[in-house]
Amino acid sequence: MHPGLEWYLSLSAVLFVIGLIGVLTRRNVLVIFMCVEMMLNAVNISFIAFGRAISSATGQVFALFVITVAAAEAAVGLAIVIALARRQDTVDVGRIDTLRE
Amino acid sequence: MPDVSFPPIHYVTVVPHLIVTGLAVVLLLMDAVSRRSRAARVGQIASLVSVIGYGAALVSLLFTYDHRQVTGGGSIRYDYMAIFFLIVMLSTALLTVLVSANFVQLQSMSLLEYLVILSFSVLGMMVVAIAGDLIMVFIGIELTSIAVYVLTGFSRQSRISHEGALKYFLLGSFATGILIYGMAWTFGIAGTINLDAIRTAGASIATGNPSLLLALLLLVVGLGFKIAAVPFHMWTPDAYHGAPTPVTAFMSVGPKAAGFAAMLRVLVNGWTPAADQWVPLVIVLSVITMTFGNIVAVAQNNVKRMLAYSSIAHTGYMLVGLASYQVGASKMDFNGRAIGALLFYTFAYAFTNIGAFSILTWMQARGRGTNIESFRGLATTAPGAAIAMTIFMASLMGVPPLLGFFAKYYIIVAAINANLTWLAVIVALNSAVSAYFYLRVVAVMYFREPDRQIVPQRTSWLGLGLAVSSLGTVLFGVFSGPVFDLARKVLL
Amino acid sequence: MENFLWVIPAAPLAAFIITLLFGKSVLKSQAHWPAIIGAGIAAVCAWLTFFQVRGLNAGEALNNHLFTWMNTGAYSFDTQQFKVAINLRADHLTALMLLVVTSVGLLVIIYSVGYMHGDGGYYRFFAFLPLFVFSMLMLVLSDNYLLLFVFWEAVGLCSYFLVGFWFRRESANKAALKAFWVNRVGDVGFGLGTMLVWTTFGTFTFTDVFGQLEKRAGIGGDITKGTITAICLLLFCGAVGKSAQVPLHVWLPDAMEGPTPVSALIHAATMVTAGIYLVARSWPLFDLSPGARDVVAIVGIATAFLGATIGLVQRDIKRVLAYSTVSQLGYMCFALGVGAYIPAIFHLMTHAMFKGLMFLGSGSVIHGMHDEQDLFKMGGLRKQMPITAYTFLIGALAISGVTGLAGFWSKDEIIVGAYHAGYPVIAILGLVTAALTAFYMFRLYFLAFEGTPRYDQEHVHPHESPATMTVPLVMLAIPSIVIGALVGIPPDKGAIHAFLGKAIRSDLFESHGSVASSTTLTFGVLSTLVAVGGIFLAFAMYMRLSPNPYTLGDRLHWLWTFLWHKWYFDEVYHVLFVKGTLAFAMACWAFDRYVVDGAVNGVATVVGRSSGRLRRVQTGFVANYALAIALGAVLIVGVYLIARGDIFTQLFG
Amino acid sequence: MDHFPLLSVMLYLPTVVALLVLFVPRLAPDTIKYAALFATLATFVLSLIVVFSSQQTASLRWEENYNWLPSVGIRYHLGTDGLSTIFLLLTTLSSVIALVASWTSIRVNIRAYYVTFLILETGMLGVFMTFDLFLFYVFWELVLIPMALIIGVWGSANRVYAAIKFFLFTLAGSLLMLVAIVAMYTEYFNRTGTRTLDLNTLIAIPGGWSHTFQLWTFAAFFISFAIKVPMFPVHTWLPDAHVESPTAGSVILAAVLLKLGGYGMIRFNLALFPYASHKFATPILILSVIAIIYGALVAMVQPDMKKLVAYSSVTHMGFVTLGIFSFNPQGFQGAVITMFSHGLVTGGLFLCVGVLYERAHTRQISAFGGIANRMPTYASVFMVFMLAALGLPGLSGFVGEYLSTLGSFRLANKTYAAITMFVVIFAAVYMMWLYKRVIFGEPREEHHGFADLTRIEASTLLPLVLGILYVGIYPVPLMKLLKPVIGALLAPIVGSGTAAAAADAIP
Repeated sequence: MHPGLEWYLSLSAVLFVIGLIGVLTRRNVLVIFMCVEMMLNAVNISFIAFGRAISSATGQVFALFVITVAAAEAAVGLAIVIALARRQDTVDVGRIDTLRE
Repeated sequence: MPDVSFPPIHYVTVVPHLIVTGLAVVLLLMDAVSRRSRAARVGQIASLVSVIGYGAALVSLLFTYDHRQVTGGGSIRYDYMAIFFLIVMLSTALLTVLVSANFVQLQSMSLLEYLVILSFSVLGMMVVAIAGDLIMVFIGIELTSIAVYVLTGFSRQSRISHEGALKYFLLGSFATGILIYGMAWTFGIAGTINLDAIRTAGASIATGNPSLLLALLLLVVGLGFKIAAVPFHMWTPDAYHGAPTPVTAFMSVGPKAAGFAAMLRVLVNGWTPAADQWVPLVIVLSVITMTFGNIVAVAQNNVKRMLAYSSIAHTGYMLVGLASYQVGASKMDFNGRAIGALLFYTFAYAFTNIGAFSILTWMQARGRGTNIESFRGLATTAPGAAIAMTIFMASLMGVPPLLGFFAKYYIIVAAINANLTWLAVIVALNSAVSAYFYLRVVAVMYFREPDRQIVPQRTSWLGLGLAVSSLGTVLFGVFSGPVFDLARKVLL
Repeated sequence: MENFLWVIPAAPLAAFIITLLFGKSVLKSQAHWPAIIGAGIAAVCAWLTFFQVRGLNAGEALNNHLFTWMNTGAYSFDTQQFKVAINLRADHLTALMLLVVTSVGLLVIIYSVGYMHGDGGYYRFFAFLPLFVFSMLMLVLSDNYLLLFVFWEAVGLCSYFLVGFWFRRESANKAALKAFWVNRVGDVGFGLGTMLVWTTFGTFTFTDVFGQLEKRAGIGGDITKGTITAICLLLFCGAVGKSAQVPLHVWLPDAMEGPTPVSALIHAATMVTAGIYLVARSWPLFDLSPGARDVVAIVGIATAFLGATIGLVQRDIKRVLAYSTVSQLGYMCFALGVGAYIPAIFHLMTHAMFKGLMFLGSGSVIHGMHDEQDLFKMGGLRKQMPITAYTFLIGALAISGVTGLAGFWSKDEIIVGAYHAGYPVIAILGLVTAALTAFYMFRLYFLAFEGTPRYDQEHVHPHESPATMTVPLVMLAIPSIVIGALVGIPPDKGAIHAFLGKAIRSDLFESHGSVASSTTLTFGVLSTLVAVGGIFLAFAMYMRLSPNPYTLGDRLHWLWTFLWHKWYFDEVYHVLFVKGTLAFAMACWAFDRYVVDGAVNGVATVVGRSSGRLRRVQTGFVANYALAIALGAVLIVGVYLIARGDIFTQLFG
Repeated sequence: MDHFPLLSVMLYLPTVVALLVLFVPRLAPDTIKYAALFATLATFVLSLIVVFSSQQTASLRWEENYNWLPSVGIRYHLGTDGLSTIFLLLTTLSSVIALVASWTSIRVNIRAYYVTFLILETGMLGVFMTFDLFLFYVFWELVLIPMALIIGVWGSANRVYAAIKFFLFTLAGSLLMLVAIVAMYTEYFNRTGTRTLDLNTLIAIPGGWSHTFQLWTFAAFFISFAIKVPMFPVHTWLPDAHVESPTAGSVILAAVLLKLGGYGMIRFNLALFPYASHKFATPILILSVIAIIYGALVAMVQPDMKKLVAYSSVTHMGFVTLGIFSFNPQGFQGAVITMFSHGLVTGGLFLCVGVLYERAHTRQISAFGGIANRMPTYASVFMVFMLAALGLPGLSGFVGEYLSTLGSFRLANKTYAAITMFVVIFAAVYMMWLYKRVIFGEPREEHHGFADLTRIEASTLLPLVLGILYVGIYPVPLMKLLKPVIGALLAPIVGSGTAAAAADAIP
């Protein structure tokens, strides 16, 4: 028996929420970033599932774009993290709070 | 591979994009061939090239104006909305180059690199402007955002610059996740990512479909982040504050315009049939956004940060234009005027806000901070700058006949047209509150004695930028008719 | 012959302007000439007018239209057009008033040349005097209520200027303010009265107003008695203020702070009688309102009595005269109240003569005594200043109502009139007051001019005043003797009745039938008796000291204190109105600062505070920001669903 | 001749001179002053042309009517009728006087001052000559910033607070007005399919504005105007603004800015919303009467001369609203003449206070006394203003106040007029008491060196004195100017259309 669309979507949603909760609760910049990646990939699952359900390649194409963009983001993001870590010697977002109010 | 065929593209519709792409390539090449020792000189040339490039792209609009069409298999929508947004974005780019050129070099940053990244960001924005499907929207938004993350952290010496960049980046990618989740659901519900097709498919979807609501919510949240709507605005003050001031000028206008472009594309062009569902969301957003922005701005002592909150407030005003969208075929003219008011607002905001930030840049170039106290007695020490700042503040306040006033005026017209008089009153009350903190800057400039002299500094690019933006604020205000006429065709 | 009425007021006005512009720089010590010439021209013209008017029939008058002052225009939707012209009108009543004003005015101006000699504000004085004469002339020449009101205020202003003439003196300033302010209390009523006149009749003009009465105020007319009474009472409010009637009489005695010629002219002879003039002028209205007239009569007799009682104990020579003026004005007032309009005007005229005379006489005394005003520091002055003394004596006899002199005839007519019109109590009180008048007047006379000197004879050397001062005294003494007999015989039918009867045709008084000559005779004898009695008592007390006034004062200490404090009017007013108003004003100001402005600043504070709170939302922690996004999304959906009202069907349906 | 754009010339002349002054480098202070004087004088002369060419009809003179923003139906529409003419004259006259009053008293930032001043004049003139609601709003707001600057830059100690308060107060009101303007624009479009903000077109909307609509828009307009007037209880910006403002600023503020409110009420509230005018008349009348009495009482106990005069403005302007909302020719004429007179009188009073301030550097009443001994001419001039302020007949104040009160007296409810009348006492008390304390009394040692009026001071005061006398003695020309306006304006209010509502207001 093939799992139905609901299963994929549910999986995607669960992953998405896990990622989301991770973003909300983790303090390590890198972990947060990983969680964001997880959310993106959860979305990819949805895309592909939807695409397959309606027999369209668009979902897969979109997923490819998302992966590409995520890679670009990762490159830039890590550069920023490194630059900051060099100056501040921390990757704990709880200590990056000079800018506030 | 039988059915793979590339849909034809009418390249005339992407001439501006090609020009800007060309500009990016030229700048990259310059970076590759130029020597580090002559960086300053090269930077100046690169600025000139950028100005010419963006200028050329703007001028090219004149020639492509009549070739409005949907092309590229529906991926490209070259319509009035596109044209108007392109005008706003390219003007923003132009002004940003003018504002940045001196400052970036004074802060010993690489101007050339800066301009390259800027051109990518502009290109991203331009892609959103002509987006005909969700992929284009997504690509454009991301291209813009990623470039702006870099620009935000561009100041290598500044810790807050990095901090701002990090926060922006983390939250930005978080929001991206939400946005594309919304796009995924849109795709799932409508079975397509093409905006026109979504509109067609959407007509047959029952209102109150929970998945639809979810999709709309995710889209609104994701895009709300990009335009800095409360409560998705939290990155804004920190990122704006942390970024180098010219970058703040740019990002308070450019990506915001791109965000609105995306929002209009997705909601107005795409989810038209679901307007009765997303309009209430937008109304709620607009009210809390403007109110929150204005109230918090009152307590800010740093002008840069104050402008960040003010920028949030202005997002709220702009959202009123979208909130005034009315369901029904007979409302096309009204809707055109409502969305046109939003467009006009982005135009007005581009000139005024970049102007205001360029004053901050001007001050920083002269060794002053952005704290309100730095403005003490500016009217005495630098009357020209004070007058310009007064114009910008007055425009933001909404004093006629300046650009900002007309922007607010059209917004109010739209709201009242849509029977949202109470919303118009809230706009008015918010304007009154906002007058306080804008006025405070003016008051400090004029009413306080100066504490020290200005360090003299040659900043001719910046001077030109100031002149253009202040003149634009006045003249486009008094003669706002043609601009608005173009804007209100947005739905045609 | 209509076009020279304007000359009468114009001459003193020109004098005012000339003196104002050139008095200080050019004229200097000759600054009195424009005033004398101006008043002289006015006097001559007034006489000419008088003779002209005498030839007119009843109800006719001289008219002189100058220009339209106000005109709010005629409209299709509004039938009542507001139009006020500067119109001069001289009928018999006005003509008589013109004579009084110009003649006393001229004499006082001449007198002032001597009196004010060497004063620092010499030119100022001779600028304001003709200004007053001008205003007063305009007041009596006005042909409508609004114009009358205008000059009513103008004479009040002149009074303010002249009472406060010595502006360095605190007391003078206070008196000037008090005079003006108290008058303004009356003007509230007068002002409203003019409005009611206009809204009722659509015009301010006397003849138009009175002309409408017959048709509209009679039976079946659209104007109710209540309206007429309201108009009368409102107008009378003004009269109460200007003519110093109870309860607004308090300003007049204080106004004696002004130079004495001012007291003579403004506060005895002319301005204070404007109220009497106003009521007499409005006789057709008052005729229709017995209720209003009763009020007038009661106020009048109360004033007459009160003024006289206070006059009994005053030490200041001018204050005695001032309270006497109050009292005499009360006579005129109750005369009006009982309907005896003509006797009231008659008394106005004779009073102008003898009271002007006495004030000028007192000025002469003060002048001769080097600014001493205390009666108990005088005595025996008749030897040093005989002309002053004898003329003063004439004045005192006249006011006391000794048979044959001016005051006798006019006062007698009033009392008889009151009795005859059915107010016996008022008539009797009038007689009592007459006795008091005779007493305090001769108390004054004896204390000042007879007996032994009580002043410091080493340093004070009283002397007779110069001719510019004594001549006016003589000039006023003559009419004080003869004018009553000249125009007042026979009582109720004398020349003055014939003359004024053409302007005031009140048949109210006459309607009771011709006064029996026996009544007239009885009251004539009675008033002579009380006058002689009063004089004799004064003689006994202050010349013979039996009964001794000082021990008497001690024995009746409570009464003396009560009178000395002028029935405590000032004290009560001070607490009630001055302090009350100030306290209320302070309260208002506090309200303004703390409540009204406080609310404004409060809003600002609230915004500022909430801004301070809300900004802390921006914690600086990325996780919080992301949480805000997530919660925000939930919140918005929640608000949205609640707003749609179908949250449950949306989620679970 | 009629096609000559007189009004535009008049309107922009000050601004053009201001721009010249601003951009021509190295101007001597005297050159700047004379240039500004030239601009104001020329404007004054032009306004005289307007006055003398005025006609006795309700139609507009010197009309200029062009498309400005055609797609939204906004027009550049200038014109004058009798009402405008009066206020234009007042504005130009006050500007000349205020400018001369600044001649020696403004010593810092001279260039900026005169530029600001001239722009302010343009704004004020604009308000009085536009007949397009949008354009009106533009000028209305244009007045704000220069005035706030004049208070805030050249004012005294607590000037910033006062300037910001002034600005925010006025802005808050006017934004509501903007919403109302837009609402009318939309409503008119929905009803007729035409986009316009032309006043006369809006007035003539077929069928009239609906009643509910009128109530809301009336309120929005009214609040804005009431703040400017200022009416109780939104008056508290006024004392602060006056006290902190330089003399010339106070003069302009009193003479012209307060009039903007009264003018607006007549021009817009009355003309556009006859029904709502009736509905709101009673509360407005009550507030007017409160303002009249309350202002006078508060003025009575002020220790600061300027504050006293400021509160007296509240009183006087109360007569304006009282007269306007009595809806009869008398009240209307009274309101406008009161405004005109108040401009002259209160302007003069502020100048008088300024004269003393220049010499003593204080405005505390208690610091003065016996000034008449040192400055007799000043004392007499001050006397004229004082008397006019307390409403003495023969001077300008009386005409307006009497007519206003008479107007309210014609209402069925006579209480308004009866209470109002009591102000004649209070006005006499606060003005004369002030005068007595400052001018009368023994000469004081510390005022020994006080010179009498200088030539400049005299030249500012004399025209005002003459104006006060003229209006007091011969107000007929003003009344004639107003007559056609009244005819056009009040007829619909009194007329049958609102007969039902009128029944309880007009006897």
